[in-house]
Amino acid sequence: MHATVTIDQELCKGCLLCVPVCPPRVLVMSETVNRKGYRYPLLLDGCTGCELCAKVCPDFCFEVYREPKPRGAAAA
Amino acid sequence: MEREIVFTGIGGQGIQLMAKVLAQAAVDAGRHAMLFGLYGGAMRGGPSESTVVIGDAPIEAPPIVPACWSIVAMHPSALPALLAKLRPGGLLFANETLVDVALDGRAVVPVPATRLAEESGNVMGAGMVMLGAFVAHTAVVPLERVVAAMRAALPPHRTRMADANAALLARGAERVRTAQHAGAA
Amino acid sequence: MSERALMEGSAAMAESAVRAGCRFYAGYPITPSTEILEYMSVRLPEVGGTCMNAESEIEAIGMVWGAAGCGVRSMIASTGQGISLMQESFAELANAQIPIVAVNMCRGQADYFQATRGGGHGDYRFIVLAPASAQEAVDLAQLAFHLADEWRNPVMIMGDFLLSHTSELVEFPAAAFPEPSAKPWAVTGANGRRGITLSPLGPPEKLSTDIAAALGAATAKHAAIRAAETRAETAHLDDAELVVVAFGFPGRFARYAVRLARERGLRVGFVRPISLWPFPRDVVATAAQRARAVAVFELNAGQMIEDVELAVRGRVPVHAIGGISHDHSGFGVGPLLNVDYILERIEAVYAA
Amino acid sequence: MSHLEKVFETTDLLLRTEHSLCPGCGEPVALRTILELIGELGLRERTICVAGIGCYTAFPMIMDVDVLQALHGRAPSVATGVKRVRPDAFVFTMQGDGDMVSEGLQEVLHAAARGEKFTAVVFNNAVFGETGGHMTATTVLGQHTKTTIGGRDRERHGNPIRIAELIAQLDGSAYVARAAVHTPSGIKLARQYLHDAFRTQLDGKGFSLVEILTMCPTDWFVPPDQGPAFLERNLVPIYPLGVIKH
Repeated sequence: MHATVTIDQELCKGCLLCVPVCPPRVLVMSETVNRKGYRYPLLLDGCTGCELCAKVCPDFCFEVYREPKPRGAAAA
Repeated sequence: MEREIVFTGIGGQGIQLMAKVLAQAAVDAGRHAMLFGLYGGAMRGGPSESTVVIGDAPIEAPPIVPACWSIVAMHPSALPALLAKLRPGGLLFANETLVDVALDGRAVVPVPATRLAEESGNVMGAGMVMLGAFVAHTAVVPLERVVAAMRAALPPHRTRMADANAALLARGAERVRTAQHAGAA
Repeated sequence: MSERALMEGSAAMAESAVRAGCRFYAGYPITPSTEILEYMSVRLPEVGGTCMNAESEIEAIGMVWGAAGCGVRSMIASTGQGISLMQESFAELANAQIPIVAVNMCRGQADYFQATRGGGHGDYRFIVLAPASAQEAVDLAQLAFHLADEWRNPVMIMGDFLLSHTSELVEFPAAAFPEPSAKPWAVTGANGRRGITLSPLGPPEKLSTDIAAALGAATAKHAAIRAAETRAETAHLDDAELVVVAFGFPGRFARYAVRLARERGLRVGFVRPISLWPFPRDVVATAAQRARAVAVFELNAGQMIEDVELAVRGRVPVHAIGGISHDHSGFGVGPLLNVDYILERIEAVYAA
Repeated sequence: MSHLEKVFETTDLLLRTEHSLCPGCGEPVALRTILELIGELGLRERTICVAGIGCYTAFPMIMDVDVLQALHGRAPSVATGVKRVRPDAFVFTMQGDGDMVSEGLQEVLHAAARGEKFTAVVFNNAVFGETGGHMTATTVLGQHTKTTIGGRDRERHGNPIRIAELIAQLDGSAYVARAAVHTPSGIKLARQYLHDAFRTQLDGKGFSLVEILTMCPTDWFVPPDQGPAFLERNLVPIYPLGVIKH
């Protein structure tokens, strides 16, 4: 796994803005609802850590994690 | 004791400046003074009135006085209504060039202010002649305080008038002294 | 500038404000408050302050709000019409507990209700001070900034055309009040602390939404202000059968008339509320207790008389001896500004 | 994920991530972008935000910067007072289209004409969101609101105002741009424009304004996920994106 996101499901209001902007299409909406009554995104395998879901999310649900670049690689 | 002086005339005669100079001179002489001018929107030709109250303590009188110690009339237009305010024994200073001084039963100090100003080649300076006469007659403030206050009161675009105004103030004062001397003789 | 000068009331008040530490002024020209704007436009830059010739009264009070919210002593002036436009901001400044000094150079005295009740929304109050001379304008300007900061509440100075335009000898006291204390409530940038919100809508602490507590804090002080900040001038009350009540510069006409009445042997006393809010209810009540009647001279259709009646509580009759008084200019210098007229009315009420 | 490092989290200038704005609203994204920039530019300690009245009035209590809460429409005059007495402060206003363009149009025009050195930010969703969906001065022709049922009509309701273009033609404005937060690339541009506007203020060049088109699916009467498309289809043609003056 090279990247992932965490999703605060309880902050989500189910607006769905994150789903279509995800390039690898690894966000799908849940069948169940959170305590506010909204469906929320679930992460499938294949996240690239592109951050687009986090950028468009109005409810600040996402944190994004990526593998650090190997030492020295940045200079290339 | 408070001395109330009401200046009356028409816009352009220098009514507001006369009153302002007198009030400032009184303050410069260490006394208390109050000054309130009333004039219409028209800068020249409309009625113009200003009240000065001079005293030795903070002034009690309101700026629209019920009675006054003296009236300085540069023009007759607003004078009749004002005369009722003049206390018995009060002094009316009349610009006799324009104001009919045949006012029965009142002490009138006639000053041909407009004529004297004209003779000095400065018809706009009648107010200064009258003010010089007023302070010389009443001694309510020293003339030199009035001259100094006049110089300080002129707006920048009029400062070149200061010396001429000083001469007019002296002319008015001189006129009174001469008249008093003649009267005493 | 010397400490003693012949000045118009408006200029004297403005100079006093600058000496009280006022460093921001915004205004919109309107007679008879314009002289304050003119004075400040010259004077404030000399002391490193700012004067804004705003594009409307509403913008002017917004600018003052911003400067005062930063903790800078700030002032605004207008006349009743312009003050009307500021009422929404006035209410919220009081609710947000932002101290400002607002001057109403009123046309006549018809803005008593506007000043003491306010035309804005909510439970707010302004402390209202009414000077009767240029010197008192100087003194009350100092007091106004002091009270505004002490109570974190706007203070209004209510003058009129006569106060604005009458020149009198004034003396500027050296440091009338101690330096204002620190203003931790002001917005300064969140340097070394968490951010704050200075708002009429809620408390300053982030994450808190207790609106009731915030509005409660802004109004809980009203009782203490009533107790501490009531001011009045009185004269001849010891044996007064008739008490004349009048305020502001027109009160000076009434005071003069009372003096003439005394000279004629009439037992007439005088009360001049200096603080219109809080109204000197106890002073009026005590004076009325020993009198046969109370007469109220004010240049409006009858406004302060309601406060007088509240103080007197029906114990003696309260008569209106003033009224609407305007000449063609509409600036409030009308036929009732006449000591003889007031004296006649006093004598008529006295004889009744 | 112990070998992974966190590359994106919500800025710590947001004291709480939970808020009460509607699903799919564009304003929180615009706010986060502003706060991220303030953090990155090291401006937090000298920032004074002047907030207007609208849905975004929920933000001041969760923003860890000093905020002066102004009346509806009046933020530009209040910010003028702030900036004039605290010229070293970083001052920005936060208003909606109803606040700035309807109620307070005079205020922003004069502040811009005077060249007041603060940054005005307007969230334009072409509707009064907080009151429940009523026409503002920027509601576009044909747009349905609760006071323009059947669509805004030129004859009956007048024409929308392009505030950014109005401000740009005033001599006192130094930087004016319009962005939108309905797409990732739009958000990126919004961030760039805000950055340039902030720099304009910091360099003392004059008044700067960034208009940010934001989604209001609730009062556009569309599902939240249709907000971006509605914005692109209805607002962008009337309010073209880009730098208008710099």
